[in-house]
Amino acid sequence: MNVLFFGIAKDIVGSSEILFSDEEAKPATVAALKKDLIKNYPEFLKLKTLAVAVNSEYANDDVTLSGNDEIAIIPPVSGG
Amino acid sequence: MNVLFFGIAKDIVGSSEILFSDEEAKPATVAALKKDLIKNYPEFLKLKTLAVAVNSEYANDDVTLSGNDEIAIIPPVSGG
Amino acid sequence: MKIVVEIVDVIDTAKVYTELNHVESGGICVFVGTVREFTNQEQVIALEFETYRDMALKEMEKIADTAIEKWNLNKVVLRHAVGEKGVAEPVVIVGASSAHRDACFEACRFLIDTLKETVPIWKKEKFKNKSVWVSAHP
Amino acid sequence: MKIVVEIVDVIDTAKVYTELNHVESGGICVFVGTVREFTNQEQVIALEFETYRDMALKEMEKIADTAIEKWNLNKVVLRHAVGEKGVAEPVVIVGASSAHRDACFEACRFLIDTLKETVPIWKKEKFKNKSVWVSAHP
Repeated sequence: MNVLFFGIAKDIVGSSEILFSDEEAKPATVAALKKDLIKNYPEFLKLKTLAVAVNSEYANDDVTLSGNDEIAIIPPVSGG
Repeated sequence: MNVLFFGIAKDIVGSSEILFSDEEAKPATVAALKKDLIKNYPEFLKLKTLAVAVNSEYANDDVTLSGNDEIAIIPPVSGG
Repeated sequence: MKIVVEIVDVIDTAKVYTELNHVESGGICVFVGTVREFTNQEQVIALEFETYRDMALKEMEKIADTAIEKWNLNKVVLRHAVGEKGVAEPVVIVGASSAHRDACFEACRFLIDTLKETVPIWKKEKFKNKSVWVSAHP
Repeated sequence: MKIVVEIVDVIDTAKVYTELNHVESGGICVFVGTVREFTNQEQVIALEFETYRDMALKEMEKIADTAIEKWNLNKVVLRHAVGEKGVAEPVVIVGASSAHRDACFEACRFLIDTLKETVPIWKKEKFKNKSVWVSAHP
Protein backbone atom coordinates (compact mmCIF):
# COMPACT_ATOMS: atom_id res chain seq x y z
CA MET A 1 0.00 0.00 0.00
CA ASN A 2 1.40 3.25 -1.18
CA VAL A 3 0.46 6.64 0.31
CA LEU A 4 1.20 10.01 -1.31
CA PHE A 5 1.89 13.17 0.70
CA PHE A 6 1.54 16.77 -0.45
CA GLY A 7 2.16 20.25 0.88
CA ILE A 8 2.69 20.45 4.61
CA ALA A 9 1.90 16.70 4.93
CA LYS A 10 5.00 15.96 2.89
CA ASP A 11 7.05 18.18 5.22
CA ILE A 12 5.61 16.45 8.30
CA VAL A 13 6.49 12.91 7.19
CA GLY A 14 9.63 14.02 5.33
CA SER A 15 8.69 12.19 2.16
CA SER A 16 6.28 12.45 -0.75
CA GLU A 17 5.48 8.74 -0.66
CA ILE A 18 5.41 6.01 2.00
CA LEU A 19 5.13 2.32 1.23
CA PHE A 20 3.33 0.18 3.82
CA SER A 21 5.15 -3.01 2.96
CA ASP A 22 4.13 -4.99 6.02
CA GLU A 23 0.80 -6.65 5.17
CA GLU A 24 -0.14 -6.93 8.83
CA ALA A 25 0.28 -3.23 9.52
CA LYS A 26 -1.89 -1.94 6.65
CA PRO A 27 -4.78 0.22 7.82
CA ALA A 28 -8.11 -1.21 6.63
CA THR A 29 -10.04 2.07 6.38
CA VAL A 30 -9.48 5.78 5.90
CA ALA A 31 -10.17 6.28 9.62
CA ALA A 32 -7.51 3.71 10.54
CA LEU A 33 -5.01 5.32 8.19
CA LYS A 34 -5.58 8.72 9.78
CA LYS A 35 -5.21 7.20 13.25
CA ASP A 36 -1.92 5.55 12.28
CA LEU A 37 -0.63 8.76 10.77
CA ILE A 38 -1.47 10.84 13.81
CA LYS A 39 0.11 8.25 16.11
CA ASN A 40 3.35 8.30 14.14
CA TYR A 41 3.31 12.03 13.33
CA PRO A 42 1.43 14.03 16.01
CA GLU A 43 2.01 17.19 13.95
CA PHE A 44 -1.03 16.17 11.85
CA LEU A 45 -3.24 17.00 14.84
CA LYS A 46 -2.29 20.65 14.48
CA LEU A 47 -3.62 20.96 10.93
CA LYS A 48 -6.90 22.75 10.26
CA THR A 49 -8.23 19.71 8.38
CA LEU A 50 -6.92 16.35 7.25
CA ALA A 51 -8.53 14.65 4.27
CA VAL A 52 -7.73 11.46 2.43
CA ALA A 53 -8.20 10.74 -1.25
CA VAL A 54 -8.63 7.20 -2.57
CA ASN A 55 -8.03 6.83 -6.30
CA SER A 56 -8.01 10.62 -6.61
CA GLU A 57 -11.43 11.16 -5.03
CA TYR A 58 -12.10 12.54 -1.55
CA ALA A 59 -12.91 9.57 0.70
CA ASN A 60 -14.93 9.45 3.93
CA ASP A 61 -13.56 7.86 7.09
CA ASP A 62 -15.45 4.61 6.51
CA VAL A 63 -14.05 3.93 3.02
CA THR A 64 -12.06 0.69 3.01
CA LEU A 65 -8.56 0.57 1.55
CA SER A 66 -7.08 -2.08 -0.70
CA GLY A 67 -3.50 -2.65 -1.75
CA ASN A 68 -4.16 -1.43 -5.28
CA ASP A 69 -5.68 1.90 -4.31
CA GLU A 70 -3.82 5.13 -4.91
CA ILE A 71 -4.08 6.81 -1.52
CA ALA A 72 -3.18 10.44 -0.83
CA ILE A 73 -3.07 12.59 2.27
CA ILE A 74 -4.72 15.95 1.58
CA PRO A 75 -3.82 18.72 4.04
CA PRO A 76 -5.84 21.99 3.86
CA VAL A 77 -5.87 23.11 0.21
CA SER A 78 -4.81 26.66 -0.65
CA GLY A 79 -4.97 27.07 -4.41
CA GLY A 80 -5.92 30.28 -6.18
CA MET B 1 -27.21 77.67 -30.86
CA ASN B 2 -26.10 74.31 -32.11
CA VAL B 3 -27.77 71.04 -31.10
CA LEU B 4 -26.26 67.57 -31.66
CA PHE B 5 -28.36 64.46 -32.26
CA PHE B 6 -27.37 60.84 -31.75
CA GLY B 7 -28.83 57.39 -32.28
CA ILE B 8 -32.56 57.32 -32.88
CA ALA B 9 -32.74 61.09 -32.24
CA LYS B 10 -30.61 61.62 -35.32
CA ASP B 11 -33.00 59.44 -37.34
CA ILE B 12 -36.04 61.35 -36.04
CA VAL B 13 -34.77 64.78 -37.01
CA GLY B 14 -32.91 63.49 -40.07
CA SER B 15 -29.66 65.22 -39.13
CA SER B 16 -26.82 64.94 -36.66
CA GLU B 17 -26.77 68.69 -36.01
CA ILE B 18 -29.32 71.52 -36.10
CA LEU B 19 -28.40 75.19 -35.92
CA PHE B 20 -30.94 77.48 -34.24
CA SER B 21 -29.91 80.60 -36.14
CA ASP B 22 -32.95 82.74 -35.25
CA GLU B 23 -32.08 84.50 -31.96
CA GLU B 24 -35.76 84.91 -31.12
CA ALA B 25 -36.59 81.24 -31.44
CA LYS B 26 -33.82 79.96 -29.15
CA PRO B 27 -35.11 77.93 -26.21
CA ALA B 28 -33.94 79.43 -22.91
CA THR B 29 -33.86 76.23 -20.86
CA VAL B 30 -33.50 72.48 -21.27
CA ALA B 31 -37.24 72.15 -20.63
CA ALA B 32 -38.03 74.66 -23.40
CA LEU B 33 -35.68 72.86 -25.80
CA LYS B 34 -37.41 69.53 -25.14
CA LYS B 35 -40.81 71.16 -25.62
CA ASP B 36 -39.73 72.67 -28.97
CA LEU B 37 -38.30 69.35 -30.11
CA ILE B 38 -41.45 67.41 -29.25
CA LYS B 39 -43.61 70.03 -30.96
CA ASN B 40 -41.59 69.77 -34.16
CA TYR B 41 -40.92 66.02 -33.97
CA PRO B 42 -43.71 64.21 -32.07
CA GLU B 43 -41.77 60.95 -32.49
CA PHE B 44 -39.70 62.00 -29.47
CA LEU B 45 -42.75 61.38 -27.29
CA LYS B 46 -42.52 57.69 -28.09
CA LEU B 47 -39.00 57.27 -26.68
CA LYS B 48 -38.47 55.60 -23.33
CA THR B 49 -36.50 58.60 -22.08
CA LEU B 50 -35.21 61.86 -23.49
CA ALA B 51 -32.21 63.52 -21.89
CA VAL B 52 -30.22 66.62 -22.77
CA ALA B 53 -26.54 67.22 -22.25
CA VAL B 54 -25.09 70.71 -21.93
CA ASN B 55 -21.33 70.92 -22.46
CA SER B 56 -21.18 67.12 -22.35
CA GLU B 57 -22.83 66.78 -18.94
CA TYR B 58 -26.36 65.55 -18.28
CA ALA B 59 -28.53 68.64 -17.63
CA ASN B 60 -31.79 68.96 -15.66
CA ASP B 61 -34.86 70.61 -17.14
CA ASP B 62 -34.17 73.90 -15.37
CA VAL B 63 -30.65 74.40 -16.73
CA THR B 64 -30.47 77.55 -18.84
CA LEU B 65 -28.96 77.47 -22.32
CA SER B 66 -26.57 79.97 -23.84
CA GLY B 67 -25.43 80.38 -27.42
CA ASN B 68 -21.96 79.05 -26.63
CA ASP B 69 -23.10 75.82 -25.04
CA GLU B 70 -22.59 72.50 -26.75
CA ILE B 71 -26.02 70.94 -26.50
CA ALA B 72 -26.83 67.32 -27.27
CA ILE B 73 -30.01 65.28 -27.37
CA ILE B 74 -29.49 61.97 -25.60
CA PRO B 75 -32.03 59.27 -26.44
CA PRO B 76 -32.04 56.08 -24.31
CA VAL B 77 -28.45 54.84 -24.16
CA SER B 78 -27.69 51.21 -25.06
CA GLY B 79 -23.96 50.65 -24.80
CA GLY B 80 -22.32 47.43 -23.66
CA MET C 1 -2.02 55.59 -14.68
CA LYS C 2 -4.68 54.10 -12.45
CA ILE C 3 -7.47 54.46 -15.04
CA VAL C 4 -7.70 53.46 -18.68
CA VAL C 5 -10.80 54.86 -20.40
CA GLU C 6 -11.08 54.53 -24.16
CA ILE C 7 -13.40 54.41 -27.13
CA VAL C 8 -11.81 52.40 -29.91
CA ASP C 9 -12.58 50.86 -33.27
CA VAL C 10 -11.38 47.40 -32.31
CA ILE C 11 -11.01 45.92 -28.82
CA ASP C 12 -7.82 43.96 -28.15
CA THR C 13 -8.86 41.58 -25.37
CA ALA C 14 -5.32 40.28 -24.99
CA LYS C 15 -3.83 43.37 -23.39
CA VAL C 16 -6.28 44.02 -20.55
CA TYR C 17 -4.33 42.01 -17.95
CA THR C 18 -1.18 43.98 -18.59
CA GLU C 19 -3.24 47.09 -17.94
CA LEU C 20 -4.81 45.73 -14.74
CA ASN C 21 -1.74 44.06 -13.32
CA HIS C 22 -0.46 45.57 -10.06
CA VAL C 23 1.89 44.42 -7.29
CA GLU C 24 -0.72 45.22 -4.63
CA SER C 25 -3.44 43.24 -6.42
CA GLY C 26 -4.35 39.64 -5.71
CA GLY C 27 -7.47 39.68 -7.88
CA ILE C 28 -8.42 40.95 -11.32
CA CYS C 29 -11.97 40.66 -12.64
CA VAL C 30 -12.80 41.40 -16.26
CA PHE C 31 -16.08 41.45 -18.15
CA VAL C 32 -16.26 41.33 -21.94
CA GLY C 33 -19.50 41.96 -23.80
CA THR C 34 -19.73 40.25 -27.17
CA VAL C 35 -22.24 40.15 -30.03
CA ARG C 36 -24.71 37.28 -29.70
CA GLU C 37 -25.96 35.66 -32.86
CA PHE C 38 -29.60 35.52 -31.77
CA THR C 39 -31.74 38.02 -29.88
CA ASN C 40 -35.32 36.92 -29.19
CA GLN C 41 -34.94 34.12 -31.74
CA GLU C 42 -33.99 36.60 -34.46
CA GLN C 43 -30.63 36.28 -36.18
CA VAL C 44 -28.40 39.33 -35.73
CA ILE C 45 -26.16 40.21 -38.68
CA ALA C 46 -24.22 42.87 -36.79
CA LEU C 47 -24.40 45.54 -34.13
CA GLU C 48 -23.60 49.14 -34.99
CA PHE C 49 -22.38 51.40 -32.19
CA GLU C 50 -22.19 55.16 -32.18
CA THR C 51 -21.22 57.52 -29.41
CA TYR C 52 -21.07 61.10 -28.25
CA ARG C 53 -17.38 60.65 -27.68
CA ASP C 54 -16.40 63.57 -25.41
CA MET C 55 -19.32 62.99 -23.10
CA ALA C 56 -18.91 59.21 -23.15
CA LEU C 57 -15.28 59.48 -22.04
CA LYS C 58 -16.27 61.88 -19.26
CA GLU C 59 -18.99 59.54 -18.02
CA MET C 60 -16.65 56.56 -18.19
CA GLU C 61 -14.08 58.45 -16.11
CA LYS C 62 -16.74 59.25 -13.51
CA ILE C 63 -17.62 55.56 -13.27
CA ALA C 64 -13.95 54.64 -12.85
CA ASP C 65 -13.44 57.30 -10.16
CA THR C 66 -16.52 56.19 -8.24
CA ALA C 67 -15.43 52.55 -8.35
CA ILE C 68 -11.86 53.32 -7.25
CA GLU C 69 -13.11 55.28 -4.29
CA LYS C 70 -15.77 52.75 -3.28
CA TRP C 71 -13.69 49.56 -3.63
CA ASN C 72 -10.16 50.91 -3.16
CA LEU C 73 -9.08 49.55 -6.56
CA ASN C 74 -5.52 49.59 -7.85
CA LYS C 75 -6.45 49.76 -11.54
CA VAL C 76 -9.58 50.17 -13.67
CA VAL C 77 -10.21 49.72 -17.38
CA LEU C 78 -13.31 50.82 -19.31
CA ARG C 79 -13.09 50.43 -23.07
CA HIS C 80 -15.94 50.48 -25.58
CA ALA C 81 -15.91 49.84 -29.30
CA VAL C 82 -17.71 51.85 -31.95
CA GLY C 83 -18.65 51.01 -35.54
CA GLU C 84 -20.03 47.76 -36.87
CA LYS C 85 -19.32 44.54 -34.93
CA GLY C 86 -20.06 41.04 -36.18
CA VAL C 87 -21.20 37.99 -34.23
CA ALA C 88 -18.86 37.00 -31.36
CA GLU C 89 -16.82 40.20 -31.65
CA PRO C 90 -16.09 42.07 -28.41
CA VAL C 91 -17.92 45.39 -28.01
CA VAL C 92 -17.00 46.36 -24.48
CA ILE C 93 -14.38 45.36 -21.92
CA VAL C 94 -14.28 46.52 -18.30
CA GLY C 95 -12.04 45.36 -15.49
CA ALA C 96 -10.98 46.05 -11.93
CA SER C 97 -7.88 45.10 -9.98
CA SER C 98 -7.83 44.92 -6.17
CA ALA C 99 -6.09 43.35 -3.18
CA HIS C 100 -8.84 40.74 -2.63
CA ARG C 101 -11.41 39.19 -4.92
CA ASP C 102 -14.63 40.48 -3.34
CA ALA C 103 -13.78 44.02 -4.34
CA CYS C 104 -12.82 43.33 -7.95
CA PHE C 105 -15.92 41.20 -8.61
CA GLU C 106 -18.29 43.79 -7.16
CA ALA C 107 -16.51 46.66 -8.86
CA CYS C 108 -16.45 44.93 -12.25
CA ARG C 109 -20.20 44.34 -12.06
CA PHE C 110 -20.72 47.99 -11.11
CA LEU C 111 -18.56 49.15 -14.05
CA ILE C 112 -20.59 47.33 -16.70
CA ASP C 113 -23.99 47.99 -15.10
CA THR C 114 -23.33 51.71 -14.76
CA LEU C 115 -21.76 51.99 -18.21
CA LYS C 116 -24.95 50.58 -19.68
CA GLU C 117 -27.06 53.09 -17.74
CA THR C 118 -25.23 56.36 -18.18
CA VAL C 119 -22.64 56.36 -20.96
CA PRO C 120 -23.91 57.96 -24.21
CA ILE C 121 -23.37 55.05 -26.57
CA TRP C 122 -26.10 53.75 -28.84
CA LYS C 123 -26.47 50.31 -30.33
CA LYS C 124 -28.39 49.41 -33.46
CA GLU C 125 -29.25 45.76 -34.04
CA LYS C 126 -29.04 44.85 -37.70
CA PHE C 127 -31.23 41.96 -38.75
CA LYS C 128 -31.69 40.60 -42.25
CA ASN C 129 -34.62 42.86 -43.10
CA LYS C 130 -34.53 45.65 -40.53
CA SER C 131 -32.44 47.66 -38.10
CA VAL C 132 -33.51 48.61 -34.57
CA TRP C 133 -32.05 51.09 -32.05
CA VAL C 134 -31.88 49.01 -28.89
CA SER C 135 -33.92 50.15 -25.84
CA ALA C 136 -35.11 53.31 -27.58
CA HIS C 137 -38.80 52.58 -27.06
CA PRO C 138 -40.63 51.32 -23.96
CA MET D 1 -14.80 21.71 -26.37
CA LYS D 2 -17.04 23.36 -23.79
CA ILE D 3 -14.54 22.99 -20.96
CA VAL D 4 -10.86 23.85 -20.68
CA VAL D 5 -9.27 22.52 -17.49
CA GLU D 6 -5.50 22.70 -17.15
CA ILE D 7 -2.58 22.80 -14.78
CA VAL D 8 0.32 24.63 -16.37
CA ASP D 9 3.72 26.04 -15.58
CA VAL D 10 2.92 29.51 -16.94
CA ILE D 11 -0.51 31.11 -17.46
CA ASP D 12 -1.00 32.95 -20.72
CA THR D 13 -3.70 35.48 -19.85
CA ALA D 14 -3.97 36.66 -23.45
CA LYS D 15 -5.66 33.58 -24.85
CA VAL D 16 -8.57 33.15 -22.44
CA TYR D 17 -11.03 35.18 -24.55
CA THR D 18 -10.41 33.04 -27.58
CA GLU D 19 -11.23 30.05 -25.41
CA LEU D 20 -14.40 31.61 -23.96
CA ASN D 21 -15.69 33.22 -27.15
CA HIS D 22 -18.99 31.78 -28.42
CA VAL D 23 -21.65 32.94 -30.88
CA GLU D 24 -24.40 32.36 -28.30
CA SER D 25 -22.59 34.37 -25.63
CA GLY D 26 -23.18 38.03 -24.87
CA GLY D 27 -21.08 38.03 -21.72
CA ILE D 28 -17.72 36.66 -20.63
CA CYS D 29 -16.46 37.05 -17.06
CA VAL D 30 -12.88 36.20 -16.13
CA PHE D 31 -11.07 36.20 -12.81
CA VAL D 32 -7.29 36.19 -12.54
CA GLY D 33 -5.51 35.61 -9.26
CA THR D 34 -2.08 37.19 -9.01
CA VAL D 35 0.72 37.28 -6.43
CA ARG D 36 0.46 40.25 -4.07
CA GLU D 37 3.66 41.80 -2.80
CA PHE D 38 2.51 42.12 0.80
CA THR D 39 0.45 39.82 3.00
CA ASN D 40 -0.27 41.10 6.52
CA GLN D 41 2.43 43.77 6.06
CA GLU D 42 5.05 41.14 5.28
CA GLN D 43 6.84 41.24 1.96
CA VAL D 44 6.32 38.13 -0.17
CA ILE D 45 9.27 37.06 -2.32
CA ALA D 46 7.33 34.37 -4.19
CA LEU D 47 4.55 31.81 -3.97
CA GLU D 48 5.29 28.17 -4.62
CA PHE D 49 2.43 25.97 -5.80
CA GLU D 50 2.29 22.21 -5.84
CA THR D 51 -0.57 19.93 -6.77
CA TYR D 52 -1.85 16.37 -6.80
CA ARG D 53 -2.34 16.71 -10.53
CA ASP D 54 -4.72 13.84 -11.44
CA MET D 55 -7.06 14.63 -8.60
CA ALA D 56 -6.86 18.39 -9.16
CA LEU D 57 -7.89 18.01 -12.80
CA LYS D 58 -10.80 15.76 -11.78
CA GLU D 59 -11.98 18.27 -9.17
CA MET D 60 -11.66 21.15 -11.63
CA GLU D 61 -13.76 19.23 -14.16
CA LYS D 62 -16.43 18.64 -11.53
CA ILE D 63 -16.54 22.37 -10.80
CA ALA D 64 -16.85 23.16 -14.51
CA ASP D 65 -19.65 20.60 -14.99
CA THR D 66 -21.57 21.91 -11.99
CA ALA D 67 -21.30 25.50 -13.24
CA ILE D 68 -22.35 24.63 -16.78
CA GLU D 69 -25.43 22.84 -15.50
CA LYS D 70 -26.37 25.52 -12.99
CA TRP D 71 -25.86 28.59 -15.19
CA ASN D 72 -26.30 27.14 -18.67
CA LEU D 73 -22.84 28.29 -19.74
CA ASN D 74 -21.47 28.07 -23.25
CA LYS D 75 -17.80 27.78 -22.23
CA VAL D 76 -15.78 27.42 -19.04
CA VAL D 77 -12.05 27.75 -18.35
CA LEU D 78 -10.24 26.70 -15.16
CA ARG D 79 -6.46 26.92 -15.32
CA HIS D 80 -4.01 26.88 -12.43
CA ALA D 81 -0.27 27.39 -12.39
CA VAL D 82 2.27 25.32 -10.45
CA GLY D 83 5.85 26.07 -9.48
CA GLU D 84 7.30 29.32 -8.20
CA LYS D 85 5.52 32.58 -9.06
CA GLY D 86 6.87 36.06 -8.43
CA VAL D 87 5.02 39.22 -7.45
CA ALA D 88 2.25 40.24 -9.91
CA GLU D 89 2.46 36.95 -11.81
CA PRO D 90 -0.84 35.17 -12.54
CA VAL D 91 -1.40 31.95 -10.58
CA VAL D 92 -4.97 31.08 -11.56
CA ILE D 93 -7.43 32.07 -14.27
CA VAL D 94 -11.09 31.06 -14.39
CA GLY D 95 -13.80 32.24 -16.75
CA ALA D 96 -17.37 31.66 -17.85
CA SER D 97 -19.20 32.56 -21.04
CA SER D 98 -23.00 32.89 -21.18
CA ALA D 99 -25.88 34.52 -23.04
CA HIS D 100 -26.36 37.24 -20.42
CA ARG D 101 -24.07 38.81 -17.85
CA ASP D 102 -25.78 37.72 -14.62
CA ALA D 103 -24.91 34.10 -15.32
CA CYS D 104 -21.26 34.61 -16.22
CA PHE D 105 -20.58 36.84 -13.19
CA GLU D 106 -22.19 34.41 -10.75
CA ALA D 107 -20.57 31.40 -12.38
CA CYS D 108 -17.11 32.99 -12.43
CA ARG D 109 -17.35 33.74 -8.72
CA PHE D 110 -18.46 30.17 -8.07
CA LEU D 111 -15.53 28.80 -10.10
CA ILE D 112 -12.85 30.58 -8.11
CA ASP D 113 -14.54 30.12 -4.70
CA THR D 114 -15.02 26.39 -5.23
CA LEU D 115 -11.56 25.90 -6.71
CA LYS D 116 -10.08 27.40 -3.54
CA GLU D 117 -12.18 25.06 -1.38
CA THR D 118 -11.84 21.70 -3.07
CA VAL D 119 -9.01 21.47 -5.60
CA PRO D 120 -5.86 19.81 -4.20
CA ILE D 121 -3.36 22.58 -4.79
CA TRP D 122 -1.10 23.91 -2.06
CA LYS D 123 0.53 27.29 -1.80
CA LYS D 124 3.66 28.14 0.16
CA GLU D 125 4.35 31.79 0.87
CA LYS D 126 8.05 32.56 0.73
CA PHE D 127 9.17 35.49 2.82
CA LYS D 128 12.71 36.74 3.33
CA ASN D 129 13.41 34.57 6.37
CA LYS D 130 10.73 31.87 6.32
CA SER D 131 8.28 29.86 4.25
CA VAL D 132 4.67 29.11 5.26
CA TRP D 133 2.12 26.67 3.86
CA VAL D 134 -0.97 28.86 3.52
CA SER D 135 -4.09 27.92 5.55
CA ALA D 136 -2.51 24.75 6.90
CA HIS D 137 -3.08 25.62 10.55
CA PRO D 138 -6.16 27.06 12.29
